[in-house]
Amino acid sequence: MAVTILFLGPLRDLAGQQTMEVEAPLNWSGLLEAVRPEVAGQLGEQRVNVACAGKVLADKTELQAEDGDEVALLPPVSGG
Amino acid sequence: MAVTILFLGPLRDLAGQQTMEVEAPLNWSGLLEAVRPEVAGQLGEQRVNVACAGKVLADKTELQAEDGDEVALLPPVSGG
Amino acid sequence: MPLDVRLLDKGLSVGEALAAFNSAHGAAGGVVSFLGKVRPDGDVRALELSHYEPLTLPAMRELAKTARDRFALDGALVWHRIGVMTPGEAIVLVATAARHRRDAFGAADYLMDHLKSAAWLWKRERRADGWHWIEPRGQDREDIARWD
Amino acid sequence: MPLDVRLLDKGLSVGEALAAFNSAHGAAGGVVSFLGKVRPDGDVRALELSHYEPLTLPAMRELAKTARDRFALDGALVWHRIGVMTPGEAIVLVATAARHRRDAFGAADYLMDHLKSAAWLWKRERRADGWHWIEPRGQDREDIARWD
Repeated sequence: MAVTILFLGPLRDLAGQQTMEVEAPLNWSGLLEAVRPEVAGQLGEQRVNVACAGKVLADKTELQAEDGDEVALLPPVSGG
Repeated sequence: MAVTILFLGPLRDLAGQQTMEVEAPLNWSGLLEAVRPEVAGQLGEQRVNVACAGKVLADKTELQAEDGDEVALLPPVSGG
Repeated sequence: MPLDVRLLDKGLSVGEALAAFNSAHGAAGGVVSFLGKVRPDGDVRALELSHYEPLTLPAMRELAKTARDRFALDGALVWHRIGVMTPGEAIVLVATAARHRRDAFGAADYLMDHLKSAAWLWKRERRADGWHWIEPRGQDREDIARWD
Repeated sequence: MPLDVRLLDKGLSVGEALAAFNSAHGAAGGVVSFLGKVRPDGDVRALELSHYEPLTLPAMRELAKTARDRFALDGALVWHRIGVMTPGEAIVLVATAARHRRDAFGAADYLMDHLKSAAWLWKRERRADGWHWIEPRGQDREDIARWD
Protein backbone atom coordinates (compact mmCIF):
# COMPACT_ATOMS: atom_id res chain seq x y z
CA MET A 1 0.00 0.00 0.00
CA ALA A 2 0.94 3.63 -0.26
CA VAL A 3 -0.15 7.15 0.55
CA THR A 4 -2.34 8.98 -1.96
CA ILE A 5 -1.83 12.72 -2.29
CA LEU A 6 -4.93 14.53 -3.55
CA PHE A 7 -4.75 18.04 -5.03
CA LEU A 8 -7.89 20.13 -4.59
CA GLY A 9 -9.06 23.21 -6.47
CA PRO A 10 -6.33 25.34 -8.07
CA LEU A 11 -3.60 23.10 -6.62
CA ARG A 12 -4.71 20.47 -9.11
CA ASP A 13 -3.70 22.73 -11.99
CA LEU A 14 -0.45 23.65 -10.26
CA ALA A 15 0.36 19.97 -9.68
CA GLY A 16 -0.58 19.01 -13.21
CA GLN A 17 -2.49 16.04 -11.83
CA GLN A 18 -5.33 15.22 -9.48
CA THR A 19 -3.64 12.53 -7.40
CA MET A 20 -0.25 10.96 -6.91
CA GLU A 21 0.87 7.91 -4.99
CA VAL A 22 3.91 7.95 -2.78
CA GLU A 23 5.43 5.40 -0.42
CA ALA A 24 4.29 5.28 3.17
CA PRO A 25 4.96 6.65 5.69
CA LEU A 26 4.80 10.30 4.66
CA ASN A 27 5.64 13.24 6.91
CA TRP A 28 5.77 17.01 6.24
CA SER A 29 9.23 17.11 4.75
CA GLY A 30 8.49 14.02 2.66
CA LEU A 31 5.35 15.76 1.34
CA LEU A 32 7.28 18.93 0.39
CA GLU A 33 9.79 16.77 -1.52
CA ALA A 34 7.16 14.64 -3.21
CA VAL A 35 5.22 17.50 -4.83
CA ARG A 36 6.32 19.99 -7.46
CA PRO A 37 8.17 23.06 -6.15
CA GLU A 38 5.20 25.32 -7.10
CA VAL A 39 2.92 23.19 -4.93
CA ALA A 40 5.47 23.02 -2.11
CA GLY A 41 5.60 26.83 -2.21
CA GLN A 42 1.83 26.99 -1.77
CA LEU A 43 1.95 24.49 1.09
CA GLY A 44 4.13 26.92 3.02
CA GLU A 45 1.29 29.43 3.06
CA GLN A 46 -0.77 29.55 6.22
CA ARG A 47 -4.11 29.54 4.42
CA VAL A 48 -3.37 26.25 2.67
CA ASN A 49 -4.55 23.32 4.80
CA VAL A 50 -3.69 19.64 4.81
CA ALA A 51 -6.06 16.82 5.70
CA CYS A 52 -4.97 13.28 6.47
CA ALA A 53 -7.40 10.38 6.52
CA GLY A 54 -10.35 12.76 6.39
CA LYS A 55 -9.25 15.09 9.20
CA VAL A 56 -7.88 18.60 8.73
CA LEU A 57 -4.59 18.87 10.61
CA ALA A 58 -4.39 21.59 13.24
CA ASP A 59 -0.65 21.72 12.52
CA LYS A 60 0.10 20.46 9.03
CA THR A 61 3.83 20.17 9.74
CA GLU A 62 2.98 17.30 12.09
CA LEU A 63 1.70 15.18 9.19
CA GLN A 64 2.20 11.45 9.77
CA ALA A 65 0.48 9.56 6.95
CA GLU A 66 0.44 5.77 7.08
CA ASP A 67 -0.21 3.06 4.51
CA GLY A 68 -3.60 3.61 2.86
CA ASP A 69 -4.05 7.17 4.07
CA GLU A 70 -5.21 9.89 1.73
CA VAL A 71 -3.46 13.24 2.16
CA ALA A 72 -5.54 16.10 0.75
CA LEU A 73 -3.98 19.46 -0.02
CA LEU A 74 -6.64 22.14 0.52
CA PRO A 75 -6.16 25.61 -0.94
CA PRO A 76 -8.25 28.53 0.40
CA VAL A 77 -11.93 27.92 -0.29
CA SER A 78 -13.87 30.24 -2.55
CA GLY A 79 -17.30 29.31 -1.28
CA GLY A 80 -20.60 29.07 -3.03
CA MET B 1 -75.23 63.46 2.65
CA ALA B 2 -73.33 63.07 5.89
CA VAL B 3 -70.01 62.11 7.39
CA THR B 4 -69.40 58.45 8.21
CA ILE B 5 -67.28 57.69 11.26
CA LEU B 6 -65.54 54.31 11.08
CA PHE B 7 -64.18 52.58 14.17
CA LEU B 8 -61.19 50.32 13.55
CA GLY B 9 -59.77 47.50 15.65
CA PRO B 10 -60.44 47.70 19.40
CA LEU B 11 -62.20 51.08 19.01
CA ARG B 12 -65.04 49.18 17.36
CA ASP B 13 -65.69 47.30 20.60
CA LEU B 14 -65.35 50.49 22.63
CA ALA B 15 -67.81 52.29 20.34
CA GLY B 16 -70.24 49.38 20.37
CA GLN B 17 -70.64 49.78 16.61
CA GLN B 18 -68.54 49.70 13.45
CA THR B 19 -69.78 52.93 11.84
CA MET B 20 -71.97 55.91 12.66
CA GLU B 21 -73.31 58.71 10.53
CA VAL B 22 -73.19 62.31 11.66
CA GLU B 23 -74.11 65.58 9.98
CA ALA B 24 -71.52 67.36 7.87
CA PRO B 25 -69.34 69.28 8.37
CA LEU B 26 -67.42 67.60 11.19
CA ASN B 27 -64.42 69.06 12.98
CA TRP B 28 -62.34 67.81 15.93
CA SER B 29 -64.62 69.08 18.68
CA GLY B 30 -67.65 67.79 16.78
CA LEU B 31 -65.98 64.37 16.55
CA LEU B 32 -65.25 64.27 20.29
CA GLU B 33 -68.89 65.09 21.00
CA ALA B 34 -70.27 62.62 18.49
CA VAL B 35 -68.54 59.53 19.88
CA ARG B 36 -68.91 57.83 23.25
CA PRO B 37 -66.82 59.30 26.07
CA GLU B 38 -64.64 56.12 26.15
CA VAL B 39 -63.81 56.62 22.49
CA ALA B 40 -63.24 60.36 22.96
CA GLY B 41 -60.77 59.49 25.72
CA GLN B 42 -58.84 57.23 23.36
CA LEU B 43 -58.84 59.92 20.65
CA GLY B 44 -56.92 62.17 23.01
CA GLU B 45 -54.00 59.71 22.99
CA GLN B 46 -51.16 60.53 20.66
CA ARG B 47 -50.89 57.03 19.24
CA VAL B 48 -54.47 57.04 18.02
CA ASN B 49 -54.68 58.44 14.48
CA VAL B 50 -57.51 59.86 12.42
CA ALA B 51 -57.88 59.54 8.67
CA CYS B 52 -60.24 61.65 6.60
CA ALA B 53 -61.18 60.72 3.05
CA GLY B 54 -58.42 58.09 2.92
CA LYS B 55 -55.58 60.27 4.25
CA VAL B 56 -54.07 60.05 7.71
CA LEU B 57 -54.11 63.53 9.26
CA ALA B 58 -50.76 64.91 10.37
CA ASP B 59 -52.67 66.88 13.03
CA LYS B 60 -55.96 65.20 13.84
CA THR B 61 -57.25 68.28 15.70
CA GLU B 62 -57.42 70.02 12.32
CA LEU B 63 -60.08 67.59 11.08
CA GLN B 64 -62.48 69.20 8.58
CA ALA B 65 -64.73 66.48 7.17
CA GLU B 66 -67.22 67.44 4.48
CA ASP B 67 -70.34 65.82 3.10
CA GLY B 68 -69.60 62.26 1.95
CA ASP B 69 -66.24 61.97 3.74
CA GLU B 70 -65.34 58.91 5.74
CA VAL B 71 -63.55 59.62 9.02
CA ALA B 72 -61.62 56.58 10.25
CA LEU B 73 -60.46 56.29 13.85
CA LEU B 74 -57.23 54.29 13.89
CA PRO B 75 -55.95 52.79 17.15
CA PRO B 76 -52.31 51.66 17.41
CA VAL B 77 -51.62 48.86 14.96
CA SER B 78 -50.63 45.44 16.21
CA GLY B 79 -49.05 44.21 13.01
CA GLY B 80 -48.95 40.78 11.44
CA MET C 1 -42.43 41.90 -12.17
CA PRO C 2 -40.91 44.59 -10.01
CA LEU C 3 -43.24 44.78 -6.97
CA ASP C 4 -46.01 42.32 -6.14
CA VAL C 5 -47.98 43.60 -3.14
CA ARG C 6 -51.25 41.96 -2.12
CA LEU C 7 -53.78 41.63 0.65
CA LEU C 8 -55.29 38.15 0.57
CA ASP C 9 -58.47 36.99 2.22
CA LYS C 10 -57.73 33.31 1.54
CA GLY C 11 -54.85 30.93 2.18
CA LEU C 12 -51.72 31.32 0.09
CA SER C 13 -49.66 28.65 -1.64
CA VAL C 14 -46.14 29.39 -0.48
CA GLY C 15 -44.31 26.92 -2.70
CA GLU C 16 -46.00 28.15 -5.87
CA ALA C 17 -45.56 31.80 -4.97
CA LEU C 18 -41.84 31.39 -4.32
CA ALA C 19 -41.25 29.23 -7.37
CA ALA C 20 -42.88 31.92 -9.54
CA PHE C 21 -40.94 34.71 -7.82
CA ASN C 22 -37.64 32.86 -8.27
CA SER C 23 -38.19 32.19 -11.94
CA ALA C 24 -39.26 35.80 -12.52
CA HIS C 25 -35.88 36.90 -11.13
CA GLY C 26 -33.49 34.63 -12.95
CA ALA C 27 -30.77 37.25 -13.04
CA ALA C 28 -30.81 38.02 -9.31
CA GLY C 29 -27.90 36.50 -7.43
CA GLY C 30 -29.88 36.12 -4.23
CA VAL C 31 -33.50 35.62 -3.23
CA VAL C 32 -34.60 35.75 0.40
CA SER C 33 -38.04 34.83 1.64
CA PHE C 34 -39.82 35.08 4.95
CA LEU C 35 -42.97 33.20 5.83
CA GLY C 36 -44.80 34.06 9.04
CA LYS C 37 -47.35 31.61 10.38
CA VAL C 38 -49.89 31.56 13.19
CA ARG C 39 -48.14 29.87 16.10
CA PRO C 40 -50.09 27.24 17.99
CA ASP C 41 -49.49 29.09 21.27
CA GLY C 42 -51.27 28.11 24.42
CA ASP C 43 -55.00 28.23 23.88
CA VAL C 44 -55.06 30.46 20.79
CA ARG C 45 -57.66 28.95 18.47
CA ALA C 46 -57.83 31.62 15.79
CA LEU C 47 -56.39 34.96 14.84
CA GLU C 48 -58.14 37.74 12.95
CA LEU C 49 -56.47 40.58 11.10
CA SER C 50 -58.59 43.54 10.09
CA HIS C 51 -57.45 46.26 7.72
CA TYR C 52 -58.68 49.63 6.43
CA GLU C 53 -59.09 49.46 2.69
CA PRO C 54 -58.07 53.05 1.76
CA LEU C 55 -54.84 52.89 3.79
CA THR C 56 -53.53 49.36 4.27
CA LEU C 57 -52.62 48.28 0.75
CA PRO C 58 -51.41 51.73 -0.47
CA ALA C 59 -49.09 51.97 2.56
CA MET C 60 -47.76 48.46 1.91
CA ARG C 61 -47.02 49.48 -1.69
CA GLU C 62 -45.14 52.55 -0.47
CA LEU C 63 -43.18 50.38 1.95
CA ALA C 64 -42.20 47.98 -0.86
CA LYS C 65 -41.03 50.91 -3.02
CA THR C 66 -38.94 52.29 -0.19
CA ALA C 67 -37.34 48.89 0.38
CA ARG C 68 -36.66 48.46 -3.34
CA ASP C 69 -34.84 51.79 -3.53
CA ARG C 70 -33.00 51.45 -0.24
CA PHE C 71 -31.66 47.97 -1.00
CA ALA C 72 -31.34 48.14 -4.81
CA LEU C 73 -33.77 45.28 -5.26
CA ASP C 74 -34.57 43.60 -8.55
CA GLY C 75 -38.01 42.90 -7.14
CA ALA C 76 -40.07 42.22 -4.04
CA LEU C 77 -43.15 40.22 -3.14
CA VAL C 78 -45.23 41.31 -0.13
CA TRP C 79 -48.36 39.26 0.53
CA HIS C 80 -50.35 39.68 3.72
CA ARG C 81 -53.35 37.73 4.87
CA ILE C 82 -56.40 39.42 6.34
CA GLY C 83 -59.44 37.81 7.92
CA VAL C 84 -59.52 34.79 10.21
CA MET C 85 -56.63 32.31 10.34
CA THR C 86 -56.00 29.20 12.42
CA PRO C 87 -52.69 27.93 13.91
CA GLY C 88 -50.23 26.79 11.23
CA GLU C 89 -51.74 29.03 8.55
CA ALA C 90 -49.59 31.58 6.73
CA ILE C 91 -50.02 35.23 7.79
CA VAL C 92 -47.38 36.93 5.70
CA LEU C 93 -45.01 36.07 2.88
CA VAL C 94 -42.20 38.38 1.85
CA ALA C 95 -39.61 37.72 -0.84
CA THR C 96 -36.80 39.93 -2.09
CA ALA C 97 -34.48 39.51 -5.06
CA ALA C 98 -31.20 41.36 -5.34
CA ARG C 99 -27.86 41.14 -7.05
CA HIS C 100 -26.10 40.65 -3.70
CA ARG C 101 -27.27 38.52 -0.84
CA ARG C 102 -26.77 41.11 1.90
CA ASP C 103 -29.24 43.43 0.16
CA ALA C 104 -31.81 40.66 -0.20
CA PHE C 105 -31.48 39.77 3.51
CA GLY C 106 -31.58 43.41 4.62
CA ALA C 107 -34.66 44.18 2.56
CA ALA C 108 -36.64 41.17 3.81
CA ASP C 109 -35.74 42.02 7.40
CA TYR C 110 -36.67 45.69 6.83
CA LEU C 111 -39.99 44.79 5.23
CA MET C 112 -40.93 42.46 8.07
CA ASP C 113 -40.01 44.92 10.82
CA HIS C 114 -42.16 47.58 9.17
CA LEU C 115 -45.07 45.26 8.41
CA LYS C 116 -45.11 44.10 12.02
CA SER C 117 -45.07 47.53 13.60
CA ALA C 118 -46.33 50.01 11.02
CA ALA C 119 -48.79 48.29 8.67
CA TRP C 120 -52.43 49.34 9.10
CA LEU C 121 -53.55 46.03 10.52
CA TRP C 122 -55.27 45.20 13.77
CA LYS C 123 -55.01 41.79 15.29
CA ARG C 124 -57.15 39.86 17.73
CA GLU C 125 -56.94 36.33 19.01
CA ARG C 126 -59.69 33.95 19.94
CA ARG C 127 -58.98 32.00 23.09
CA ALA C 128 -61.17 29.74 25.19
CA ASP C 129 -62.83 32.80 26.74
CA GLY C 130 -63.42 34.74 23.52
CA TRP C 131 -61.69 37.36 21.36
CA HIS C 132 -58.87 39.58 22.65
CA TRP C 133 -57.30 42.52 20.83
CA ILE C 134 -53.50 42.39 20.66
CA GLU C 135 -51.59 45.41 21.88
CA PRO C 136 -48.51 46.60 19.97
CA ARG C 137 -45.36 45.03 21.41
CA GLY C 138 -42.42 47.06 22.65
CA GLN C 139 -40.12 44.67 20.76
CA ASP C 140 -41.75 45.66 17.47
CA ARG C 141 -41.01 49.34 18.13
CA GLU C 142 -37.39 48.47 18.90
CA ASP C 143 -37.11 46.40 15.73
CA ILE C 144 -38.31 49.25 13.52
CA ALA C 145 -36.04 51.76 15.25
CA ARG C 146 -33.00 49.82 13.98
CA TRP C 147 -33.60 51.28 10.52
CA ASP C 148 -33.73 54.98 11.46
CA MET D 1 -37.01 16.66 10.19
CA PRO D 2 -34.51 18.59 12.27
CA LEU D 3 -31.57 19.12 9.87
CA ASP D 4 -31.60 18.41 6.15
CA VAL D 5 -28.08 18.88 4.76
CA ARG D 6 -27.23 17.77 1.25
CA LEU D 7 -24.71 18.08 -1.55
CA LEU D 8 -26.49 17.83 -4.89
CA ASP D 9 -24.96 17.10 -8.26
CA LYS D 10 -28.14 17.98 -10.14
CA GLY D 11 -30.53 20.93 -10.25
CA LEU D 12 -32.82 21.49 -7.31
CA SER D 13 -36.53 22.29 -7.31
CA VAL D 14 -36.75 25.30 -5.02
CA GLY D 15 -40.54 25.55 -4.85
CA GLU D 16 -40.97 21.91 -3.88
CA ALA D 17 -38.12 21.99 -1.38
CA LEU D 18 -39.52 25.05 0.40
CA ALA D 19 -43.11 23.82 0.33
CA ALA D 20 -41.96 20.57 1.99
CA PHE D 21 -39.82 22.43 4.53
CA ASN D 22 -42.70 24.76 5.42
CA SER D 23 -45.19 21.99 5.92
CA ALA D 24 -42.66 20.02 7.99
CA HIS D 25 -42.45 23.01 10.36
CA GLY D 26 -46.09 23.85 10.90
CA ALA D 27 -45.48 25.03 14.45
CA ALA D 28 -42.65 27.44 13.62
CA GLY D 29 -43.69 31.06 13.68
CA GLY D 30 -41.17 32.07 11.04
CA VAL D 31 -39.41 30.44 8.09
CA VAL D 32 -36.62 32.23 6.21
CA SER D 33 -35.08 30.98 3.00
CA PHE D 34 -32.15 32.06 0.89
CA LEU D 35 -31.61 30.98 -2.68
CA GLY D 36 -28.30 31.79 -4.35
CA LYS D 37 -28.07 31.59 -8.12
CA VAL D 38 -25.34 31.85 -10.74
CA ARG D 39 -25.41 35.48 -11.88
CA PRO D 40 -25.23 36.10 -15.61
CA ASP D 41 -22.21 38.35 -15.11
CA GLY D 42 -20.20 39.58 -18.04
CA ASP D 43 -18.92 36.63 -20.04
CA VAL D 44 -19.28 33.93 -17.40
CA ARG D 45 -20.67 30.89 -19.23
CA ALA D 46 -20.45 28.30 -16.50
CA LEU D 47 -19.40 27.82 -12.93
CA GLU D 48 -17.97 24.68 -11.35
CA LEU D 49 -17.88 23.84 -7.69
CA SER D 50 -15.65 21.02 -6.55
CA HIS D 51 -15.73 19.48 -3.10
CA TYR D 52 -13.77 16.99 -1.01
CA GLU D 53 -16.03 14.12 -0.03
CA PRO D 54 -14.60 13.34 3.43
CA LEU D 55 -14.78 16.97 4.57
CA THR D 56 -17.39 19.01 2.74
CA LEU D 57 -20.66 17.40 3.81
CA PRO D 58 -19.58 16.56 7.39
CA ALA D 59 -18.49 20.20 7.90
CA MET D 60 -21.80 21.45 6.49
CA ARG D 61 -23.62 19.19 8.95
CA GLU D 62 -21.58 20.60 11.82
CA LEU D 63 -22.35 24.13 10.64
CA ALA D 64 -26.08 23.38 10.57
CA LYS D 65 -25.93 21.96 14.11
CA THR D 66 -24.10 25.04 15.36
CA ALA D 67 -26.69 27.31 13.75
CA ARG D 68 -29.55 25.27 15.20
CA ASP D 69 -28.17 25.58 18.72
CA ARG D 70 -27.11 29.21 18.44
CA PHE D 71 -30.48 30.39 17.10
CA ALA D 72 -32.83 27.89 18.79
CA LEU D 73 -34.05 26.60 15.44
CA ASP D 74 -36.88 24.14 14.96
CA GLY D 75 -35.07 22.99 11.83
CA ALA D 76 -32.78 23.92 8.98
CA LEU D 77 -32.32 22.93 5.35
CA VAL D 78 -28.89 23.37 3.76
CA TRP D 79 -28.59 22.21 0.17
CA HIS D 80 -25.52 23.01 -1.91
CA ARG D 81 -24.91 22.25 -5.54
CA ILE D 82 -21.63 20.83 -6.75
CA GLY D 83 -20.49 20.25 -10.33
CA VAL D 84 -21.08 22.50 -13.32
CA MET D 85 -23.85 25.14 -13.34
CA THR D 86 -24.92 27.73 -15.87
CA PRO D 87 -26.21 31.29 -15.25
CA GLY D 88 -29.62 31.37 -13.58
CA GLU D 89 -29.14 27.94 -11.97
CA ALA D 90 -29.43 27.52 -8.21
CA ILE D 91 -26.16 27.11 -6.30
CA VAL D 92 -27.37 27.04 -2.73
CA LEU D 93 -30.65 26.86 -0.86
CA VAL D 94 -30.87 27.49 2.86
CA ALA D 95 -34.03 27.52 4.96
CA THR D 96 -34.46 28.03 8.69
CA ALA D 97 -37.51 27.60 10.88
CA ALA D 98 -37.79 29.18 14.30
CA ARG D 99 -40.34 30.29 16.81
CA HIS D 100 -39.33 33.93 16.36
CA ARG D 101 -38.52 35.65 13.10
CA ARG D 102 -35.31 37.31 14.27
CA ASP D 103 -33.79 33.89 14.99
CA ALA D 104 -34.84 32.55 11.59
CA PHE D 105 -33.29 35.57 9.83
CA GLY D 106 -30.12 35.45 11.92
CA ALA D 107 -29.62 31.74 11.30
CA ALA D 108 -30.06 31.97 7.51
CA ASP D 109 -27.64 34.90 7.38
CA TYR D 110 -25.15 33.02 9.60
CA LEU D 111 -25.38 29.86 7.49
CA MET D 112 -24.83 31.77 4.25
CA ASP D 113 -21.85 33.74 5.57
CA HIS D 114 -20.20 30.51 6.70
CA LEU D 115 -21.04 28.56 3.54
CA LYS D 116 -19.58 31.35 1.42
CA SER D 117 -16.33 31.67 3.29
CA ALA D 118 -15.74 28.45 5.17
CA ALA D 119 -17.33 25.55 3.30
CA TRP D 120 -14.89 23.13 1.67
CA LEU D 121 -15.78 24.14 -1.87
CA TRP D 122 -13.61 25.45 -4.67
CA LYS D 123 -15.08 27.49 -7.45
CA ARG D 124 -14.00 28.19 -10.98
CA GLU D 125 -15.66 30.07 -13.81
CA ARG D 126 -15.57 29.39 -17.50
CA ARG D 127 -15.23 32.54 -19.57
CA ALA D 128 -14.56 33.05 -23.25
CA ASP D 129 -10.86 32.30 -22.65
CA GLY D 130 -11.31 29.20 -20.52
CA TRP D 131 -11.57 28.22 -16.84
CA HIS D 132 -10.45 30.55 -14.02
CA TRP D 133 -10.26 29.66 -10.33
CA ILE D 134 -12.00 32.12 -8.02
CA GLU D 135 -9.97 33.56 -5.18
CA PRO D 136 -11.60 34.04 -1.77
CA ARG D 137 -13.06 37.54 -1.45
CA GLY D 138 -12.13 39.93 1.34
CA GLN D 139 -15.83 40.70 1.74
CA ASP D 140 -16.52 37.06 2.62
CA ARG D 141 -13.94 37.17 5.40
CA GLU D 142 -15.53 40.35 6.76
CA ASP D 143 -18.99 38.78 6.61
CA ILE D 144 -17.95 35.78 8.66
CA ALA D 145 -16.10 37.94 11.20
CA ARG D 146 -19.43 39.56 12.16
CA TRP D 147 -20.36 36.40 14.07
CA ASP D 148 -17.25 36.12 16.24
